Amino acid sequence: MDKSYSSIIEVLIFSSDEPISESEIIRAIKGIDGEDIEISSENISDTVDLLNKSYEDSSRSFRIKKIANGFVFVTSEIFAKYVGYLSSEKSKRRLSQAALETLAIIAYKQPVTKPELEQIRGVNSDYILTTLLEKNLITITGRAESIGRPLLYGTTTEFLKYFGLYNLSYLPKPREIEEIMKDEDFIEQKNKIMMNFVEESLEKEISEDKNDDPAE
Amino acid sequence: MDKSYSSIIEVLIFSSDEPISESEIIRAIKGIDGEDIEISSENISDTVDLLNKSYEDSSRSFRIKKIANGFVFVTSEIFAKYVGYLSSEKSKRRLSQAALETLAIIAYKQPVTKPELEQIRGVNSDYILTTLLEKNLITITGRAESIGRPLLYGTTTEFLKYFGLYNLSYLPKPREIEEIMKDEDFIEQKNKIMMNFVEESLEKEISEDKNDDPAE
Amino acid sequence: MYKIKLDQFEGPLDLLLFFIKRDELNIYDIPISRITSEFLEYVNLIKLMDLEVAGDFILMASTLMHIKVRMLLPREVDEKGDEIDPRADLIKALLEYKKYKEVAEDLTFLESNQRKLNFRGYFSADEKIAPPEYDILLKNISVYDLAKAFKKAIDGVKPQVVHEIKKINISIDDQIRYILDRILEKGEIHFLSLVHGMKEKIRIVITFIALLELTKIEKIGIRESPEFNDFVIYGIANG
Repeated sequence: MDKSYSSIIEVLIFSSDEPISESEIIRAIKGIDGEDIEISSENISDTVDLLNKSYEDSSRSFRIKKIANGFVFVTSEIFAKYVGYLSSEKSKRRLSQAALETLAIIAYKQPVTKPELEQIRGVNSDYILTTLLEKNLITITGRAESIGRPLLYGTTTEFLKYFGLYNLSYLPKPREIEEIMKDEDFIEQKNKIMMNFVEESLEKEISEDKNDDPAE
Repeated sequence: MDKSYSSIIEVLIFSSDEPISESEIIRAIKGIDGEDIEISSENISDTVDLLNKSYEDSSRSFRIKKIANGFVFVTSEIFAKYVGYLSSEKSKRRLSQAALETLAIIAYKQPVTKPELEQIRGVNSDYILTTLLEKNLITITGRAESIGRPLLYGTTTEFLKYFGLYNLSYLPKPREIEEIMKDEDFIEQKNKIMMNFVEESLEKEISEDKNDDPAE
Repeated sequence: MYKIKLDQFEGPLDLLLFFIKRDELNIYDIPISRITSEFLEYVNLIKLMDLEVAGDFILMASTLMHIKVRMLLPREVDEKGDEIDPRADLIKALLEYKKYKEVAEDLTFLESNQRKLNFRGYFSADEKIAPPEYDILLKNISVYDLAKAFKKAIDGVKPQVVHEIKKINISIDDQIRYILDRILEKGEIHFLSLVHGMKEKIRIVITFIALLELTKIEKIGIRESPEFNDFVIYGIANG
């Protein structure tokens, strides 16, 4: 691969408003410079590594990350509060516990029907499914062959993006049931929940500060 | 001004979804780090100059530019054709909202005539019908018995393949969708779901193409 | 009885898991009669509060009572002759649910981390040369697209809760000048960014009329934008 393609790979990732895959990058380069250009997926991931190295060396505040089946520029997390201060987009609400549970089940069991889902959760899930569909985190993927041929649900690319996953195989693995039983993780879980509360209220404080600000 | 604010200024310009002014940058920094931080508009434009210098030295493919209402990142114009390729690829990849709507009406009401279709959509649909015919997603299935014997349109096997449907009865029924949606946004939501179908099946197609053709 | 908030439970399984954890019960040997009576107390509260989830809790209550009765009867045996624990299905359901509840916790972490990362925000200023042969589908913007973009702008205006009557000083001529100024400044502009920040519908309406006026006298042109529901306005040199 010609060395000058480093800048082109950088520009393609930089100008794409969605994560861009290796094959899309290759297609764009060949589309412009001709099919005979020799460039492989490996070339691209190597180039991305070099670019990230160079950003690090010159203390850039962003890196190229692998998210949702492609490459995308993201800012370093240490600056999150500054961005959050200005953008109302970022103060949008987190997903509810019910939504996360439902997503966890759909993500692992997909494609999954509403009855299967409700059986695991033990509660009616109409409202949650509507919310998740609206947020574009899940979609209808087809129909089951079972009686009544219920609709099947699965996760979307937006789901991967929302959780920063490269693909579904990067999902956290559920523990085996025996493992769950051995481990007394109750306190740990409570701590986790508390952590989120703290973060949540900090975020709220920031956004309230912002609204109070008479200069705005 | 503390040198570390360089990264913060870079991050704010990078992630702002509008051109961002000096005063907004100052507001975010003071909002987070305190009103007594000394930072002036001049500091910010100097920092931007230094950042641009650093991008130039490390042959980055982007620069920060000041346009009417503030600072934005732009890609260098020498890469304009690559950036343009990407955005046209994207519009090519997406069936327009109108085409989708037309396709949905034909799918659900088939066989349907152009006058019937246009009555529902409220607009002339010649162009979209031609495009859909070209893409082999719809076909002419016959002639209606009504006055003028207008042509009848229906979906094709290609359409089923495109949406990953076994047969037409696998389409979500409007009643089912309505049940899920249960609100007035039903139509919009339906479009969104259809969009996902299109995008996902296209992606699938692309990745299948890739698998079929080892040469690519 | 501990004071617990009812709405903190996602459902009957979640409430049962809470009891099991709190009282350090062995999930494989749940004291059905004790847990049933405690569960019933909560169900009564839920019924009082008329929560939507009451039905799911009542269903679980009846399952628990059914198990309780079967515990008193001689055990049924399976085809291999082993005794069937009447609690087996419940235990399976609890473990299955717990498994996904844990994954949900992990997802919360991923969510938190991802929220700290920001993507690039503004792409419109990027220099683009689009190969013309690729614009097949949306070559010309139709009146329909125009109207849709218009509707989107109108719908985007948030309804004001407080109704203040105020006179808005605005005319078509003002907006014509405004549009021409903006185009002079930027060369071309997206419709949505043209009306961005306009708080009153009437202002958007008048801007839109001004736009039509300018199109008619060919001072400006309009072409499609890569975003749906938007379009690009550009100046015409000799207009």
